[in-house]
Amino acid sequence: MSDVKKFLYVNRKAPHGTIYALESLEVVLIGAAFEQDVALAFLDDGVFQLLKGWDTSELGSKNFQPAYTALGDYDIQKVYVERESLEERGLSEDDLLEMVYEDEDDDWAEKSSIRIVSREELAKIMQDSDVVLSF
Amino acid sequence: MSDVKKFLYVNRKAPHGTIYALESLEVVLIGAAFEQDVALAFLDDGVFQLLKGWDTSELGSKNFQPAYTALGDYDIQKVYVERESLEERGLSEDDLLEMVYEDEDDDWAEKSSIRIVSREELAKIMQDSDVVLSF
Amino acid sequence: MKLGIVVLEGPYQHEAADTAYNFAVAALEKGHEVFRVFFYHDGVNNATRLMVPPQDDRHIQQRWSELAEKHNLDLVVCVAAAQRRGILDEDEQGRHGKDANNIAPGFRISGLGQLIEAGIQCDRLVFFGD
Amino acid sequence: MKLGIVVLEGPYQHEAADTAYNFAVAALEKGHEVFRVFFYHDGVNNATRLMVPPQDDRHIQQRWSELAEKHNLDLVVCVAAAQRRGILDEDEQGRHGKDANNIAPGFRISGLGQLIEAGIQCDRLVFFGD
Amino acid sequence: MAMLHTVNKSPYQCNTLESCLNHTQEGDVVLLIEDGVYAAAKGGRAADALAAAKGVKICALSADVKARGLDGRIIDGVEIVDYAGFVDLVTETDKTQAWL
Amino acid sequence: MAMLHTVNKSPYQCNTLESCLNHTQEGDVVLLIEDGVYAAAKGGRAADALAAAKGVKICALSADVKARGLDGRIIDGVEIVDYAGFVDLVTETDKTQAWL
Repeated sequence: MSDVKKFLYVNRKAPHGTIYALESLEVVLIGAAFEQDVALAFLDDGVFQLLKGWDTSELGSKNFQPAYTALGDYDIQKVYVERESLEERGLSEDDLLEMVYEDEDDDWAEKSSIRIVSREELAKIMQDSDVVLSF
Repeated sequence: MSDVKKFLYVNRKAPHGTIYALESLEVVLIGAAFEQDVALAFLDDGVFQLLKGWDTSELGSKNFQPAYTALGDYDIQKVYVERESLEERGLSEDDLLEMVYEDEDDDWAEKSSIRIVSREELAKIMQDSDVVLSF
Repeated sequence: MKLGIVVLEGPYQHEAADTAYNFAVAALEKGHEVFRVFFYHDGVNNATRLMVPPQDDRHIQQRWSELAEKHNLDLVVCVAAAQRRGILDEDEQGRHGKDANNIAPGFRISGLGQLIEAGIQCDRLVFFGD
Repeated sequence: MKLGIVVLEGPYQHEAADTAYNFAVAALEKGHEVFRVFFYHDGVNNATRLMVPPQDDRHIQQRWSELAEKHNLDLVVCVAAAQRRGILDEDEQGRHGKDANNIAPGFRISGLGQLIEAGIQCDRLVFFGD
Repeated sequence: MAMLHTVNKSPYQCNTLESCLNHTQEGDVVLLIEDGVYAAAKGGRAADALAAAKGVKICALSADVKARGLDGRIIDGVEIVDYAGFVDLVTETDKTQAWL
Repeated sequence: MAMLHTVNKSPYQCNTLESCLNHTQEGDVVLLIEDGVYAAAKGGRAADALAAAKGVKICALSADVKARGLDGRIIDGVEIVDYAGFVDLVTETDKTQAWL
């Protein structure tokens, strides 16, 4: 077995209502330093974590949305978003944050990290991972 | 306004999964000493709080089911259970704990505290209360 | 009007702790009396003075303590819920032979009767939980 | 096998804290190695030595501490989550100028890297939360 | 005798809103707070159920709407209120029930 | 490459089990724990959905079944396992996913 494992962070909860989204993100940021194969999955209410335009000033809590867009700087390149979850909530890719990374194999071209996948594809991605971290 | 208020404890959560059921019951037991008009409502997964036959030994937590049956000793006489919630869960009154009180207006005859009510009736009971305590 | 507020969830973990606070501030700003804020279930964890949130985030305990001082609020922590979860004042520390306590200024530990009393005394009782 | 356990909810409030413990006991009884138990989110509240549950109920902190001593378990409390919620050891107390600490024997405070490391080192990582 | 109902769960994850709407009476007010505000997001499957609610006034808490990026995405007929408006709803109705 | 899925929410309150079953693969195991065990209670509306799940093995944790008074009330086809059995399921499958 190789030293590199496939880590999949599964996010199924809406942001703000509980700390799950924020503290999941904090693990991803720390985990990025460990040179593993990292992917993030957003499904069910987890897709709301990527809905752009947060303004938390009236709520009084910290707006941690910029940290999602910074994930590319941590070399996170695979952000899977389930299509069925988006559709059910009346959302499309245009409603989501821009998340990009620089592809070192393609002259550092800036590419989107977000990959809209079907439920079936996401189920396969879950199966293909080595460690599933659920938040 | 009279000094006696109608307190309604609304229980919508299953027992054990969270502490809501147990700590709700603790309020009811303390509150019984305050000579208010007290009623309990069980709906949605809250009806599972009254499903008889708990055995928490393998789980390792305290079995607080006996405290429900003791409510009659605290002069709690009105325990409303929503029929629709029972039916959806395949339950009937026979599946529930026996909860009784002694009716001082009827020669201390032992009577059941449990009143199965329809959703519509329960909505009215909620409206008729003065203070709704939600757990 | 006389309002009572009940907080059933802990700080940072659940937004209920924020909503309750923001509601209390708004009620006071509108000139209502907040008769009591009662902390129950994990709500008791709002009362620990040991929390050290990140500097760019809100300090949930401190803002309650400050609000209490400014408005002479009665912040009551349920003793039974607090014991289970390790929120103690000096009295409780002594009673249970513990070597430390952690309750923050402005909070006091008392019984569930304080919740019932709030229900009786207040014109409205508002719950915040999960 | 080498197992890692992650606890995301606090004691008494949520059954996840019980399930994780019972799972750990069963794994050890079956001869597996529990590489680490990582406490995150409100899970960090399992580590306070100040809790005083009713005498006829389980003592969630104590049974973790005893299990750790018996099996030389590594019980790690996430430092960032612990700071937010007021779980401190002596070092953290000093660093933040607090007047008390509350961590129980057998628990240690460390960073999120310990969770990632558990994911890398363990054959299985099992999450318990809400 | 109007009642204020607060709902703080996402209708996509939990049945709380549904249960609440099954127990409201004519003249009641339902205030969506925390993750409950997702129910009022345009285009979502839950918005239809909400629009079909008869005889009750539906409000959503602005702090939670904005925090979630739902500003400008709330369906017609849902009134956005701030915390001061939340307080007014509590005092203008006869009692409050939290659907936890 | 089988996966163990744990589900700890009541299907009457939350959609967790439904979402889990939408993402299982042939040969996977679903273990109902905590309030998740209510899904397997005889006569309940949720039991039908569970019985219809194809290609996956369904288990329920005995400690949670008993604590809730569901001993003897679990539908056929659901295997009751104790904590030791839970550990075996974890080690016999390739990985575990908690549906929180």
